[in-house]
Amino acid sequence: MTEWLGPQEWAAVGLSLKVAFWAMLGAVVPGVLVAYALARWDFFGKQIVNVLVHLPLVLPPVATGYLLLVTFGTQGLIGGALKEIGVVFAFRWTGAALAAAVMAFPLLVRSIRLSIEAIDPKLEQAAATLGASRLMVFFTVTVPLMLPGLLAGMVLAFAKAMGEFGATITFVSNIPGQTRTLPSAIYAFLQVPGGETAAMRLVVVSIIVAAGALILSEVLARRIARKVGQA
Amino acid sequence: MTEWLGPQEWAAVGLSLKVAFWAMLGAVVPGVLVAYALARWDFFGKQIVNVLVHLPLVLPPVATGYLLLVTFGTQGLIGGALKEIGVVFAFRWTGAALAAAVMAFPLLVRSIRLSIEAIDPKLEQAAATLGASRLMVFFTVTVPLMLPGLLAGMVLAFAKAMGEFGATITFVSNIPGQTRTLPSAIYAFLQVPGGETAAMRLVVVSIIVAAGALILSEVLARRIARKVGQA
Amino acid sequence: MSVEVHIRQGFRGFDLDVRFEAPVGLTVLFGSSGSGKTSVINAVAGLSKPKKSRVVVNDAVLSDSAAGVWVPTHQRSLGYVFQEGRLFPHMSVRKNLMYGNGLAKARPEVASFDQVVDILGIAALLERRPSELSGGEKQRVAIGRALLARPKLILADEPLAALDEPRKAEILPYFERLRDEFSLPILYVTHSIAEVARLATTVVALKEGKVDRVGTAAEVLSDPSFTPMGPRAVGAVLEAVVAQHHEDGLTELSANGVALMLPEVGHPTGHKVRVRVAAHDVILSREAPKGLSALNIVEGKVHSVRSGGGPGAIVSVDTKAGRILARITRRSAAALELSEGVRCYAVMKSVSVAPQDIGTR
Amino acid sequence: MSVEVHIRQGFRGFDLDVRFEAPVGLTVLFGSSGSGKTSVINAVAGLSKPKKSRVVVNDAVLSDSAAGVWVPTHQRSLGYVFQEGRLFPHMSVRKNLMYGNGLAKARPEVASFDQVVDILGIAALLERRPSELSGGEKQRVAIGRALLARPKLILADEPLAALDEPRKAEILPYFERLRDEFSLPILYVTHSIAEVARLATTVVALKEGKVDRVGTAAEVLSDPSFTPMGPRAVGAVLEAVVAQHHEDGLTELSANGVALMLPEVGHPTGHKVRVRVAAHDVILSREAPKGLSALNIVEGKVHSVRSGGGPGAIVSVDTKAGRILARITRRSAAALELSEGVRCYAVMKSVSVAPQDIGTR
Amino acid sequence: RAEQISIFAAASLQEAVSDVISRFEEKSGHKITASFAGSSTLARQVAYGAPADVVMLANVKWMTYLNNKGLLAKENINTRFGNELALVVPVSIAASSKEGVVADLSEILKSGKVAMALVEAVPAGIYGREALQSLGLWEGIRPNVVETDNVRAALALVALGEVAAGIVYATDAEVDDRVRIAARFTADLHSKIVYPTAVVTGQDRPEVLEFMTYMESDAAREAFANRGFVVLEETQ
Ligand SMILES: Nc1ncnc2c1ncn2[C@@H]1O[C@H](COP(=O)(O)OP(=O)(O)OP(=O)(O)O)[C@@H](O)[C@H]1O
Ligand SMILES: Nc1ncnc2c1ncn2[C@@H]1O[C@H](COP(=O)(O)OP(=O)(O)OP(=O)(O)O)[C@@H](O)[C@H]1O
Ligand SMILES: [Mg+2]
Ligand SMILES: [Mg+2]
Repeated sequence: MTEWLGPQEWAAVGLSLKVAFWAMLGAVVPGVLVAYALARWDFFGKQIVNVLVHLPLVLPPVATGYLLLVTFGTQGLIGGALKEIGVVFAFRWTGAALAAAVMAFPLLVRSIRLSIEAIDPKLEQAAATLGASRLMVFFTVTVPLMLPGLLAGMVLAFAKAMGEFGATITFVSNIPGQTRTLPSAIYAFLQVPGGETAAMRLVVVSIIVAAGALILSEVLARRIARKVGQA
Repeated sequence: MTEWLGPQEWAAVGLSLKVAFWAMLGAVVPGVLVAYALARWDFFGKQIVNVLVHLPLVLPPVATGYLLLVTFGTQGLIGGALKEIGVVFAFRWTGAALAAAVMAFPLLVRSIRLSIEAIDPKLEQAAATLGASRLMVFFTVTVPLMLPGLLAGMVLAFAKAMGEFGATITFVSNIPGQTRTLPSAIYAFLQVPGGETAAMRLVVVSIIVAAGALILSEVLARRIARKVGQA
Repeated sequence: MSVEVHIRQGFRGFDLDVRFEAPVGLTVLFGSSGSGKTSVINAVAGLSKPKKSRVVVNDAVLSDSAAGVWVPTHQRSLGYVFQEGRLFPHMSVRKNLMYGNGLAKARPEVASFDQVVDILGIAALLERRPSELSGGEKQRVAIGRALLARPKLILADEPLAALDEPRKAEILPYFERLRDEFSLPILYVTHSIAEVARLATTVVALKEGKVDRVGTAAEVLSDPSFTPMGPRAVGAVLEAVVAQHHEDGLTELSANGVALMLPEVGHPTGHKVRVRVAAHDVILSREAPKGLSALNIVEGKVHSVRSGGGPGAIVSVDTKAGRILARITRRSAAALELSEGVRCYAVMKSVSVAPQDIGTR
Repeated sequence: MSVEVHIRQGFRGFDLDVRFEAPVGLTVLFGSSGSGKTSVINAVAGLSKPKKSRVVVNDAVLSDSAAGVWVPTHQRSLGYVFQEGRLFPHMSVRKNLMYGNGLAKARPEVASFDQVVDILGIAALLERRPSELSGGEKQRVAIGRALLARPKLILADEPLAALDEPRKAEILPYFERLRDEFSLPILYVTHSIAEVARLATTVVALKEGKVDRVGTAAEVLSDPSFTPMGPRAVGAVLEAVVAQHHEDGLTELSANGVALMLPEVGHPTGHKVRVRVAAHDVILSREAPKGLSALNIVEGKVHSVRSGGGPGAIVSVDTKAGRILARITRRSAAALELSEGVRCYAVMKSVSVAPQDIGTR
Repeated sequence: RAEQISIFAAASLQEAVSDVISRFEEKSGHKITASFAGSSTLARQVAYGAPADVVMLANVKWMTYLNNKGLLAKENINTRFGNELALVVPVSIAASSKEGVVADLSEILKSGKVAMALVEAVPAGIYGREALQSLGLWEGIRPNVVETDNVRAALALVALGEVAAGIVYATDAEVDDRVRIAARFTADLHSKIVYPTAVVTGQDRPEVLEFMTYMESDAAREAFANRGFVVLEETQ
């Protein structure tokens, strides 16, 4: 097995896992907040937020990567400011995670939003009559009941982050051990005549990792469903 | 306005709309079926189907495009057979739609599945006691109640189809008027020195189209929510 | 036998093992909260698939686990009024009502749309969504939906629980009609003695998942040792025919020749009716009482005196009209020297025979 | 005044305009299905924000649209038993019960966990999920959850509707205790006359979104012209004290010196109680009846005879124990020549005063 | 008669080929559709039956791949155009070395990251790596190299100032005024950079051959030269 993939490939696998994991995790909190706002509030500019959230889906990844580069690069508007406080995304695995998170964001938000919209507000009302403040209601009723959507969203986000290529390579390029994720490696192999076999090996690795994550998520989903009593 | 974009760009906009529309529409029926099966049935190989559905998300688009080319190309396994009966995807806009549909499929399935899982089976039981067969229950109770997820999934699918690039260009290339969608056009401009402005123009067009689709979907969603009585 | 039910099923910490047969008519499932009533009905509806089950309705085998028979729910021709409404949230009240109706064109109607809307008083609600209804309104729509499904078997799980008395009084006769005119088998869950007395042909009492007792309404209600319904439930059920409608609004019934006066009974002369006389509404007297406002005084002979642990005693008196039960204090029983064989008079106020307690039979 | 409510709100085709004040105690909201009871309670809870509202409970202004006051729901210190349960599906019964309790540590408990579990009989269900409960079990958990939230105001929307009689009889006294011992203001929706008679300090009758009538339970119940509760609801409410517990299980009450015998009443000697005597349970006689099994015979003078459209008449008789209502037939009224000022005897069986109808006051 | 011709060309040739096409269309009256994408993509598509008459790739290996599959009409392969590699730096960085002096390279490269196309997979990256290897600089620079999926992305990194320098085709470098050519790599440092053109087997229709002939014309050469390409004298 160790011989089946070279050390570089193993590094890519590890990096992809790391990037996907943190992308997923990093997107969760803002994802939940945005989804909640979109599902439950009416505010000025709601549609603009909605469009912004979906943008990474609509634009070709290269464009998103380019926009990320312009904003979060060391010379970029936000990137420059962040650099001052020591946060650098450019050409780091953190940047790959950022790119993956941005690309996965619409998927996460949509899933969570769907779940929030499916929650019966009457249950939240019941919690309020029992003395729960808005925040308390959110954490004790809304969040547990939106777990199916959260989980689905996280699975999508993780999968998307595992497969993200265009935005990542444009934003943080392809530095072995740093930003060379599985998709970059696969892409590189596909650029060379006869590289298909090597690429397919990595494709298989991707599939195995994804299958593992998916099965884990299904197990969790079952548990949640049993908890919420629909199973 | 007509001068703002050249005829080639207008063609790309039109093509993208056509491709995204048909990709979305074509994916709906299989999406609903797969989502229903995943949500409600336990069958052998369920996890395999689940992994397959998510595959286009996990793999770099180029790899998906390559796999599509290998299977649905005129020389491909399925493509060859389909060619016999006169259905050709390769290097046609239909192929672009197929690629977009495949790429959007996981998003569609997940959304619909979430909505199906949120439906109280007790309502379906009630319909059965009133004499509705499984199929009838599905169409009169399950489908209307899963509309929020269906709509969300279709929005995601449309958006994704508008933005799909990697798999499309790999599968059906970038033929003006045939398979040159907005993302391909944006990519083409980004390949040309000084093409950023032209690319940005197309990005803006993409955003406008997407915003239109999103706002339309929100209006529909509100109507559905009012119908289902949660609003 | 119109209904035969045998169900064995296990939940976490709860075993259901229920077996009963009931003749044509309305069978009340009775029992305390959590005794398994809804579980039985669900199994009859085919909504749960018990380990073991045999359900036969009017000679049609709906399920028989031994023979491998399992008719799916939608082919059982049901009208199920659920304990919790279960209206379709995405349909208007009208569409909810018509849902089953449209699916069962082949079967005869048991009620027309207009009739149902009228009886249930939901005409003003037809275009609303279920989310815009009050609790009782939802319940009424649920009843209507079940009735309009042209059922061949009605399952009703506390259908009137959320309704006010006048509304109940309007709907109850309708279940009588279903039972009598349409000869529909009905399984009916209720906690209300008035409903049991009025509607039940057979009472199946459940206790912790087992059948505690099966019998006719008269048997079960007149059994002083059967207490799960509370002491107020005990009473005799007399068979009578409508003899005459008096001008002052009273109706004279004849129970085996004994005249009983009741407030207007809405049935024609000659119609057979059941009259429940609650034991706690009967006063006994050794001498023929005079100058009382009570109109119905029947002579009889004490059949038995039973006293429980409390201060009360149930005295059964055999009269020409049938056996009448009286719930009196032990003190009075002693004072009147009531014992087996003693002659006495049973005093029943005409109005104490509540209208709900008059059923057709 | 313990509760002051003024609400004006409009739905599609339904206008709510309700204004009432109620003294310390339990206020029953009464009215037919769809009359606006739940809407009023929701507004009091702050779950709906009416166009116009003023809600004051025990001098605390919960909302006053004129003054721009709006206390959010979670700060109103409520215990709301919803009409439809609304248990948290993702929590065990235990967690459901303790939800509000944990959030309101600062306020005094009105019931301990063990007490509530015991009274409601839900000890065996604590580790279950709501989806594994029967209808009545859900309802009981919902009651427990509200009680454990250490409320300062209880809102209960048909809390006992899904329960069997024995279970109701176990829970009812608990609401009495909340009313009396804890002096908690309670808004209580019910369709049950027994519950009204037993619990209500004040009755607010709603009709199509407006207040139809407000009064004490005694006033409203003893008003023969007030029919929305059905004819069986009419009856007198007598004030009495527990005089003596007899050995044979009877309890002697003294109503202004008149002895009334009842089956065992669970209150100590000297305790003040309310006794409801339903009009249809009273027999009148011109002469002192003898040899009857009925223990309670009270002399009095006819105050009025009212006959409605039907065969019945309500006779009010002023006795030393208070005014007693009797529902008799017009025929009997004529036969006995009952008219204003005539002396007569009211015969009440001891047991006809149902235990549910004895409330503490 | 106006005929349809379909050309699959490497993305980096987009402008030059477009110029040639419009001139050819004007002259011949034929209609040409050109699809631009990465060489690997195009080659694979042709291998799987793409409706291409002419392919122009930026990568000899992929052309060989097609040829080996017998997909090219052998008599119609030619290589007329080439390119040069250049080291570019952001204009914002003050000139520390004169153009054409490669010796100072290491100095520039020390100051930060160097953007290149994928050095194992994409031709520009491969050429660049070869050049650096020839110069003996590769091992030292390797850790600083950031790889992009195509040359244009590498150029963009330089243009935005995200990297200190980039190695790109001279054709790209000359047009973007946010970058400055710091050095040119002489042709002997790497494999020859050429853009082979070929007709797909079976597509050698008269109008296609007419186009191939036009590609040899002065007009075509001029078009390529205008875009900065090297015009080779001999077909190889
Ligand atoms: N899905 C389930 N899982 C576990 N236990 C269950 C489930 N459904 C019902 N039970 C238990 O089975 C018993 C019978 O429930 P059922 O709903 O039949 O009672 P019921 O007689 O209808 O009571 P009620 O009058 O309160 O509605 C109860 O103790 C209940 O807790
Ligand atoms: N969201 C709503 N939209 C429109 N109408 C509503 C809405 N909620 C309630 N109503 C209407 O308002 C009226 C009062 O409803 P409410 O729930 O207060 O009745 P209720 O007295 O509690 O009745 P019940 O005893 O049946 O529960 C009803 O006619 C109902 O249909
Ligand atoms: Mg039940
Ligand atoms: Mg209500």
